[in-house]
Amino acid sequence: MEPKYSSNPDENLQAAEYVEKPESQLKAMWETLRQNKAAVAGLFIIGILAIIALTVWLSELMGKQILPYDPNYADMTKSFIKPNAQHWFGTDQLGRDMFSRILDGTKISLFVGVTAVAISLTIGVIFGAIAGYRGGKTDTVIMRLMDMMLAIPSILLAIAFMAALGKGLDKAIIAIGLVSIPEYARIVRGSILSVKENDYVHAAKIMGNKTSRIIYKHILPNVISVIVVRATLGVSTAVLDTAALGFLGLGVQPPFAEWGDMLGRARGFIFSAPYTLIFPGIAITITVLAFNLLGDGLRDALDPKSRIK
Amino acid sequence: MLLEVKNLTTEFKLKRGIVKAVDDISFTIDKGEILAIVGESGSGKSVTSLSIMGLLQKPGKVTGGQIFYKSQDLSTLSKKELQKLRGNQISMIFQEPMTSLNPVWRIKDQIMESIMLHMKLSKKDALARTIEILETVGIPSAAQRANDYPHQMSGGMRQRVMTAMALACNPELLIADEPTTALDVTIQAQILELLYRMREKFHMAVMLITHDLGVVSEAADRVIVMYCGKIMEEADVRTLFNNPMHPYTIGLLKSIPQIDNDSDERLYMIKGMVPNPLNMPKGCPFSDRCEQSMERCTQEMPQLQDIDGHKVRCFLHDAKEGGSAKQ
Amino acid sequence: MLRYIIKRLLMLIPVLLGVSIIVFLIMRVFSPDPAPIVLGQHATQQAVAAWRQVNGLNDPIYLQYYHYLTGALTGNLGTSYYTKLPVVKEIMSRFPATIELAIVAIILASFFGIVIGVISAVKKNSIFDNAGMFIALIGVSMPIFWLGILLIILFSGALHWLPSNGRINPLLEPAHITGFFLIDSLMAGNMDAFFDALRHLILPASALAMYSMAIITRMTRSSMLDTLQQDFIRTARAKGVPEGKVVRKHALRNGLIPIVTVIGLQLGSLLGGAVLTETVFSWPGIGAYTVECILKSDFPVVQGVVLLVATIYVLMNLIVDLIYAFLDPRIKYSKKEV
Amino acid sequence: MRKIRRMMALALSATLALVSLTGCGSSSTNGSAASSSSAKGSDTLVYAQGAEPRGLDPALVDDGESAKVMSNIYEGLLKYDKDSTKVQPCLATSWDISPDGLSYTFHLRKGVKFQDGTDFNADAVKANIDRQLPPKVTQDMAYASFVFGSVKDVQVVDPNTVKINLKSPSTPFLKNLAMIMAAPMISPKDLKDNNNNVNQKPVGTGPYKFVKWDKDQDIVLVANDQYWGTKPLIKNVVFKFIKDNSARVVALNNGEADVIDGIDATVVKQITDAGNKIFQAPGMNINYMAYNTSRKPFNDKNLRAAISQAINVPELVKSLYKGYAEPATSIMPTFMEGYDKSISQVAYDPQAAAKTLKAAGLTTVHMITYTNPRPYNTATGQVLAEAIQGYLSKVGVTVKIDSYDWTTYKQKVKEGDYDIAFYGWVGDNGDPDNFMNLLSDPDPTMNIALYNNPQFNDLIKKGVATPAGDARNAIYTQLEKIAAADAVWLPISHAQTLCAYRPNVQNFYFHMTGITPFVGVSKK
Repeated sequence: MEPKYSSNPDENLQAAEYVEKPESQLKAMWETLRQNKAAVAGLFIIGILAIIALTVWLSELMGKQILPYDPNYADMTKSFIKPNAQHWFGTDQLGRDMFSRILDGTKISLFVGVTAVAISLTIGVIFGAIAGYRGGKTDTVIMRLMDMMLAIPSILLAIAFMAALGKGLDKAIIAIGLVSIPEYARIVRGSILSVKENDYVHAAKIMGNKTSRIIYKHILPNVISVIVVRATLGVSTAVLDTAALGFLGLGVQPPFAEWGDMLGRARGFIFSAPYTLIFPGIAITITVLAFNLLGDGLRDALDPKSRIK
Repeated sequence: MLLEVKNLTTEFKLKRGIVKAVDDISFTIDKGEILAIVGESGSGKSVTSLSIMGLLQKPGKVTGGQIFYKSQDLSTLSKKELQKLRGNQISMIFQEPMTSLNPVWRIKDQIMESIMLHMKLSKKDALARTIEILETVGIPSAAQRANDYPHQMSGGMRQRVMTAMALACNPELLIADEPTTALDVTIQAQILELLYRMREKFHMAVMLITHDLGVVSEAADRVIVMYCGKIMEEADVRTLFNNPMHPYTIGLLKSIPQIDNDSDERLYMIKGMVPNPLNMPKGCPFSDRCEQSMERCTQEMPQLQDIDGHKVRCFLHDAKEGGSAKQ
Repeated sequence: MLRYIIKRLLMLIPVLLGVSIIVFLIMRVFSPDPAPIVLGQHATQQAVAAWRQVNGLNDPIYLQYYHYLTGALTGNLGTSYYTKLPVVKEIMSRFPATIELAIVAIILASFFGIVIGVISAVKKNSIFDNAGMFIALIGVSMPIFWLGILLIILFSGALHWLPSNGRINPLLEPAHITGFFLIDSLMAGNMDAFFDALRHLILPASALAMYSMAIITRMTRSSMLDTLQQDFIRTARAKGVPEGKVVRKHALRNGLIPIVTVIGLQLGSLLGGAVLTETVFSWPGIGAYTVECILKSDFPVVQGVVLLVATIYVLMNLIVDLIYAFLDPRIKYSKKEV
Repeated sequence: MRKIRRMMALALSATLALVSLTGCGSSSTNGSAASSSSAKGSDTLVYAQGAEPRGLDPALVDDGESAKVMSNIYEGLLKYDKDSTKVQPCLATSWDISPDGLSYTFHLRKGVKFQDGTDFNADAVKANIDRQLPPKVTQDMAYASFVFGSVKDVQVVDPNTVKINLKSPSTPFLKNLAMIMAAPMISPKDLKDNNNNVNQKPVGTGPYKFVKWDKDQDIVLVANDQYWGTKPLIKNVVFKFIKDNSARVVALNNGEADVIDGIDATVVKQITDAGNKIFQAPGMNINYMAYNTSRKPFNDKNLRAAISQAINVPELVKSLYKGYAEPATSIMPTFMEGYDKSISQVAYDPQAAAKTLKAAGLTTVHMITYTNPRPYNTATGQVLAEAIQGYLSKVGVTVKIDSYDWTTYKQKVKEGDYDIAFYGWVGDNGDPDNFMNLLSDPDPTMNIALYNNPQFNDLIKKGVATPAGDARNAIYTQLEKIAAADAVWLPISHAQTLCAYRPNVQNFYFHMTGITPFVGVSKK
């Protein structure tokens, strides 16, 4: 994060603009973001990952096989082939092409990451908005509930959910989505409390606007940038959580290629087939790194004065 | 001569270009003298003081000239030797009393730090000295207040603490950067009064940096007027107030609200704005705001002229032109 | 201050109640039946039914909760279905291992995080800064279990430098006084045991510390950059304070305030991270054990662990807030609302 | 503030110490970690296993991990031969069976003492069996009904003679008495002192005494100086629990463990390259795939056979278990009485399979499986299911797999909503009934094929009551043939037990019933 007072006078000027014109926040963010090389790199990687995921997904929908091999086709005669020209990343225990599986896994990781965040975001924003705007008892009840959830380590909570619900993509999304609700609720509540006292919100109240309208029209646009940053970083957390569940054997149902699940399987073969362990790990790290880069960039762009929570 | 600044140039290297915050300025301060440096914000007066103290932060850098303290070139001193000088012989008061004190240290610890550092006193003696100096700057029940944290004090009190800190080691030169700007008018007067008293008591020189000519008239012996990193005019305080020569100085003087002036005239304002430091006019930096600007002013930089000890940078007073514009 | 602390401690009650209800619901309503696992390969349907009856699993859920609650209030958290040992005993025999690991990890993370963060801030945009920040970024992006396995492959598998699993060579194990082997072995004056325990700690603690270290490094850097721009730092320099002292005594003391919060929060999250680290390194702690118990539907143990962890979480938050007040004289809790 | 500096200096020196520590580790090469090897000379054997025992009370546990430890602490009236499941005298020196097969009289070894100094005698035998008979038996005594279910009562004839009366003749009974579950003799004093649960405080008559158990870490045993038989050669035995397979290998190669078990075929090279040895023992188990015979589509024998036809079992087993499991052609392992070479399953013929399946219009199948490695299937049920998914896709059948953690899996099996499920069985006593009985068990969690064939069930009953011998063996061969003809299961493999040990370990062996007696083992 940047110093409080930048030596560049224009940056200070921009910070001032945020306060005055909330609706131009996203645009201004984008402008600043473009200056940030790391964030652009992150965005670029995410773009590539998204293209891979979409291509794989669409071709699957159309019933075409565009990956070098069918990622889920087990061929026991090809078990554990070392990386070579045909199988760039080698094959796994069941003779499946690791390269194809890792590309295929992009689809799952991004999908779980984004949808899980969407779930926690939606519920968290609603909870946080109600708590922050209504205040009083409602606030207390909601935030206490959030405190309780926070008091249980999220990975344990997710494991318990998965153990109860059983394995599966949908269940993993729900488990990961549920456990990070409190974080969003807290952030949104905090942001709302800080803008609630602003003049234009008061003005809207005096003019008799409905509560929901005030939240939607006046308060949300002001907290949206905070949420965007959090959600971006949230995707990276969700991808890591998915991998952790997969690693513990609680992730998706077979034969889906999920990176954490691949790592979990590879664990028994760290000496005989280390390539089955290296590549999925790299794939996870790169994906998480990309979202972290973008998230950091967004945060800096949003507010040079901001700090890590 | 206590301090001599010779052709000092300080630049800020920014991505979009180089800003000359201080551009080739020279001046001196004598022992026990109060020199006021006046200018609007961005005129380079604070940068001048930071350059003298060696406290410039990146991307700022002294790129030319020399600074002599007691005839010693400060640029030849090592870091350590400079640190010995700072806070000891040359000390400084900053303009933001609210933020210039360390919020998590007790007042006494902040003052004692510099006493113990420079005067090599024991802890006990340092504390005694601290309380003494706090009393000197007019903090009531100093022994108790010394245990306070900055946030427990008012702005005026904090500025007194700042002053006490600066005076703690009996400096010979005190640089006071807008010491009164952030304060109430009544407190302002008290602080200025304090500075004046301290000058008398310890016979130290003061470099008073301010944008407020009112303050100058009350305290200073000599005045330098800066604009866009350049000295525009320099004279003793009486001469400058009675006979300002530069149109900029004249403008500044006109914009002081005068209590005895009961006319209904609106307060004078210099029209226009300080030029963008990255895009300076070719000629006199004040040319685009000057009511008496001439063709030449926009093309050529006037030189600083010394007219019987009254220095001025303006073509209106160019010796070759022979003219001298009177009000 | 005391009133504030008491008030905060009282808050523990609703949190624990809520947490226990959440866990109760997840485990007892949705989780699979533990009986076939407990009773083993030869379990008959009748035996399963009888076992459920004896263990009260056929009661309505609110009654089960009531029984649990009244038991818990008298300090009885029940017995593990699987080992038939009291839950408290099961937890306490593993808990010191996790705490020892977490504390060593947080010390590593804080030390390296703060040092790297401070140097990065002071030498902003230098090669050190860029390298440090890149490592920190990788640190927060790497799955902890993957890092752990890579460490094992390198330091145990290839180099044979360090043990890959366990806490100590069992024959060197010191008498359990505190349960922390580093301390116990020192108290017993057994240096072999001390160094053996230390060698066992290095890899898991490093793996566990990596993420926190990365977070602390980033936080320290930004906090220090912020602080170093403050006016009072300029004041200190103007006083002639040497630069090293300016950084350590003036800037770090102020910059430390947000860092302490982060360290406190990290200590909480380390308990979560311990789940994966312990699994990878066969560390005999509470994390891996809890996962096992969740998967075996050993309800009483899971409930007990979660209560313990939630208590720690609340206490950690309180301690962080108190340290905060200690570090920052501007904060006073006595009048403030919770 | 000076404190901070001091702290930093301290932390820095600690780091340096750490660095020098790793350094000194590196200087002692030869693949052994320096500090640990010094602590265990030839008088200590470290055995690393994959999980922690559940407990050490033979009546209260059911897991193989407990068995290994208990087999060194306890003994029963009888014991198994070193390389078969024939019974030998142990705490009983001889026995008589009444002609009607209903009462067994055991003559006990004299002068044997429990490790707590109390005498082993007929009263102790009665106490141990009585606690597992009604009315004292509790539901969590996992093996009570299996081992002693046929017992009517126990009579003390004299201090060294005990008579056990059965409700009905049971040929497997003698074999049961050699088991490590339920059958071993515990000191009655110990039982009394510990409230009838000696999971944490085992006292038996065996060659090793229990010392301590650090949860999730290890169990330490020490040689029993008062042992009645050949004295053990190694003084201390440490059972270490290392969950991760690879970590166990690292531990062995690093010298942190002398013997490890539960290893995977893929790490064999790793182990032998490091100069360590492999112990390969035949396994008394079966890893199988079962069809749900109670509902469509697999209530049709032909469809079951067609699916079995589509799977190349030998290829699958070779690839998955790398030669450390035997492809199964029968339900019983080949070394058991009742096995006959003539038993065989449907032969691999994907074309025929595809034809049958296409004709029947079978295109999708729902499989459930487990995600954990099991003793009979180290590759996990999930991997096995995925491999079979590959074979079935070649004959035009799409497989939907739902895999669950073991606990949940058991529940799902009970619910019965599947076409195909995976399971396995680890033999308890070496009697053929122990395997074949599964297909007649009324409990759906045992008989996951939900097979119910009256002819089969009658033969099972007959087998139990028939005295050991050729006539009895013929019954089990016939049972195998019925099961194969009906294609109820697809037997996949008999997992071999794969252990590894350091070359200085002598005479180590792993019995097919899953126990590891260390009494004759030594270290050079």
